[in-house]
Amino acid sequence: MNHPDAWIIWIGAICTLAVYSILYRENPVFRFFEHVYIGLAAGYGIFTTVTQVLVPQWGIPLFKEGKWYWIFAMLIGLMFYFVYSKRQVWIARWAMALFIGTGAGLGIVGFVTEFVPQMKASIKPIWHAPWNLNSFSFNNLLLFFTLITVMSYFFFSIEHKRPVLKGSAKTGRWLLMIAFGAIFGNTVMARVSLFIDRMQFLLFEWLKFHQPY
Amino acid sequence: MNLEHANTFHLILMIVICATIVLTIITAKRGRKLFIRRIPGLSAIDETVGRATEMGRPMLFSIGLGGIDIPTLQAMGVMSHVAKLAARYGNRLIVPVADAMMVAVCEEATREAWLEEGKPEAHRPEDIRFLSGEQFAFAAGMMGLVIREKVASTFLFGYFYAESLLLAEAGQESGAIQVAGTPATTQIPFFIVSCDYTIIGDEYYAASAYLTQEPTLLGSLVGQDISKAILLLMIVVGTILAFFYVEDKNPLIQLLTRAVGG
Amino acid sequence: MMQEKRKVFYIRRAIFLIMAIAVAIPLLVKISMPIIVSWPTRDLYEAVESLSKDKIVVISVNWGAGTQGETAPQTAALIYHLASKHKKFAIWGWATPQGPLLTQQIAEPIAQKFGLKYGVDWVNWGFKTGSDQMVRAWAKDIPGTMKEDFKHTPMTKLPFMKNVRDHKDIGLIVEITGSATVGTYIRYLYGIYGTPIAYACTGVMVPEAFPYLDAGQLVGMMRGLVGAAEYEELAGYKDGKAGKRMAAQSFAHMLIIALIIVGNVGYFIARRSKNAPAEGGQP
Amino acid sequence: MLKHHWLLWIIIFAAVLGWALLLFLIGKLRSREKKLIIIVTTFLGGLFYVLEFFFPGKLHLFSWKTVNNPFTPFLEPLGQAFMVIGGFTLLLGVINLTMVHGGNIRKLKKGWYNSLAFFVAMFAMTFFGLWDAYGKPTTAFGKTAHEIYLSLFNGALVSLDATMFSLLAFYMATAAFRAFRLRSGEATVLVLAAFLVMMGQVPMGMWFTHGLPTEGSLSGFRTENIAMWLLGIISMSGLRAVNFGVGVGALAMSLRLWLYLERGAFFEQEF
Repeated sequence: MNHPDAWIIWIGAICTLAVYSILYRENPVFRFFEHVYIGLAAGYGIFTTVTQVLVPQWGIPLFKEGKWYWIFAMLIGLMFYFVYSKRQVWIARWAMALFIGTGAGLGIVGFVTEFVPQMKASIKPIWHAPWNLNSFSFNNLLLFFTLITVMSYFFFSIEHKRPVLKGSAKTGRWLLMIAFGAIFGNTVMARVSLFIDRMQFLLFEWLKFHQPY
Repeated sequence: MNLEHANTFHLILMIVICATIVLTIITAKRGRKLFIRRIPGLSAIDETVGRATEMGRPMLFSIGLGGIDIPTLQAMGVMSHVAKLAARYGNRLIVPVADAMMVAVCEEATREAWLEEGKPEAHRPEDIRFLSGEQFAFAAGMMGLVIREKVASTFLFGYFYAESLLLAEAGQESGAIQVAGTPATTQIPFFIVSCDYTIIGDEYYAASAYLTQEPTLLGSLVGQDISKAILLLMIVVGTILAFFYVEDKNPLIQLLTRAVGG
Repeated sequence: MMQEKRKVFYIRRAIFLIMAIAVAIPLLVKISMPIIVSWPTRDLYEAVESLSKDKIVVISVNWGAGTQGETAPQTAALIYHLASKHKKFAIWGWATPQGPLLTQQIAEPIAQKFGLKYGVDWVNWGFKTGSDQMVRAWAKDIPGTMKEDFKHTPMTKLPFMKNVRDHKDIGLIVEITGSATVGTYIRYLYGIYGTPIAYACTGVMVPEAFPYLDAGQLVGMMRGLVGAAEYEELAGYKDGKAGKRMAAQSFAHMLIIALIIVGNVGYFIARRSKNAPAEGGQP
Repeated sequence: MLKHHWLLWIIIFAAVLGWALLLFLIGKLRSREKKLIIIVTTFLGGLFYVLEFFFPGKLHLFSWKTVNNPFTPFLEPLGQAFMVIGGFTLLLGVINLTMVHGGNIRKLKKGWYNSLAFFVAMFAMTFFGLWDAYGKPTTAFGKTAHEIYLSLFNGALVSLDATMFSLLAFYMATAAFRAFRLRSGEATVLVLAAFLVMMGQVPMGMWFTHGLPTEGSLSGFRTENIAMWLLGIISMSGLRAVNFGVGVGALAMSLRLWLYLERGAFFEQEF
């Protein structure tokens, strides 16, 4: 949007202010725009589903290319609607079962594809040849130590009373809290950036203040 | 690394882990007593339901933004536990949903919960509320819902993205007691700062075992512990080997990364 | 109890208001703020400065519209520096189709400003599909793998490519990205040929990148928006987008830090006076 | 494949009828048998992905024959099929929304005009979006439709999205004020880490330690270096450790679902 039309800016500004009004409290204006928002999002959902999924991926193969078996995709999809029937609800369950099964299969596969690279990345040299001060990596030692202690906190079937495990789990929890604090601090900039964006829109595009920079 | 297919080592690793979990499930089913330590956040769930009942205000259970996948189905498991409690105590449970397919699943799950408690007529299907599939439209809708319905307790389970803090702060605003848990690890700090109880990491996947005390699930939890120990051991062995082998020459790394036929 | 609730209500609104003011003021009034350049950004700058004339810089733009808030200013700052020093550079990407196109829009005006000629002083190879295998092949034979630029001009027609054959002609690769792609360059370029790799990533990716930096596998790094602002400062890029936002960012960060301090002072005073139980969440 | 339109329609019609008959026949089965069908479907659904992944990409059978993975070619069509099936469930959400908001309007509940606004917005977005995509753009109405679609999308939806997202900046400030109290040891390290990282993020924070040398051991105390170190070492490694647990948990859950070992109201239900 380089030179958007005036009314688009006005619509944008009104929407922006309406959403910010919730910062004071829940109010009729916010409520109205919340409903408009959900309506627009629902409409956009229908629009994208039709234009990006149903027509190009289903309608064209079925009707244009004559791949008749695509009709079954629709039939399976419609099975979900039997959830509203008390007696024939098993039909919906059957369709769900297919999705739950594939979800489970992908979950099993996903474990390898996601965590094998992670395991590989966790294996770091702490100290290696030629065994002097320069080849010792304190940071890698700390990486290893954090990993072990945090993992030890998440053992559920052993009471955390044995001295070694107790100490390790407690250290792990502390390190975990440091990790979470750091993540929080690191996210502030990204979120503030979004607000600066909105502020620049309101100040310079809508109210047309002079830009000092 | 492009992992399109598993290599032999991955296959062996998976068989070992899966066999461990299945075996512990079988031993648990045969009646072996298993110990699970206390998990504070999960113990708080029943208490949170109790508070909403005392106050006579509804509860809200969000299952996150996911469709039919593993994290969302786990959230669903916890949801049916809470739904049963709600049915038992005659409370309302509002479930905002972000995925059309999950509307059907949640509908089914809550109906089943009310049926099991012997009160099928008290089930309110209109409390399954599809809000939006768009991330922030969903957040706006849920914020409005939490504040307008004056919910006494909110449960935030499932996969959340940046909207996590918006949802949790809406609960803060309405004074609800909040319990949250998510496998999206980077969102946990935001739940910690704005929820009363936060379930961290794989406590999330321990939830249904802990709440139901079902032998099958408890067995699986013990199997998960053993599997984690195996992974931990591999990392320890790999790190020891790394004292003597340069990065890609490390035998364990080679086992992990060698592609099939290549 | 009611009193307490009212107080919380007003404090909350006051914080919202102060936050809005803290961001608005530095946008409306020019506040110059010394930019302190962190070492990873300085290392990247110096790596570019010390490049020899006969080598090119490859700008790998694996970013899209989703992360352009941070990655576009990074790309602009880097291109400005390269163009102002008349270093030869090539643009390409293999993870996000939009990357090279969006970068073209950034590069054209800057190149024009310094009188650089497309195809001679700089080139955009465009988006090439493929991943690890393609990058490995690319390292051994650049014109053969690229074949044509983003406007479908064959490599042989570009004067830029006369002395560009393989990894030996690359002085530096800068990977600008919002996704996990830098590993490919580290493994196949740095790992095999020792080609210097630099990195510019979004703020949330900094944790993943630090071990590489620490191990010396990256020669330098721009970390998110602040990295872009630092680079703009070093390169003397006055029209950069990141630097203008740093005053507002600084104010917002300092406000949150101040709030934490004020909150704790209040907490300790209250605790000392009546040993009151704490309100609010767990840790 | 099928060029004759009437033949295609006959096949489609037959398929629909056949499917309805199949459902009718299965409906006659006893509930235990239905359950068995559901268990088998779940298992087969998962089996495909497991086999596809664990079967090597190329299998060298002896030295003279190479077998390509027989499942891989189906991966993409299946993914497409699941997307289409998901597309057809779209109306479940719309029906739910229509029931709630339609009820509000019919009973003239408090705030019924909001529900009306919902319907207007939904229909406008759907109608003008689809018109813009499939209607004639050259006509006067086509041009207007395009303009309306653009203002709904760029003016309203994009602004609403961006503004909702930016609310986070405010909530992070109040959350930090409310929750970052040095109540316990754990809370203290959490707050300290957040504090140090924020200091190392912005010029104003880095300014506090800019007097320290950039090289040598003291340089580690510059705020930007502390921030990077905290993020790169403790955070990264801590989160990775958590993720291993989460991964194993998800794997166990997948396994239980796949083998029908999952327990709980929804998963054990009778029909």
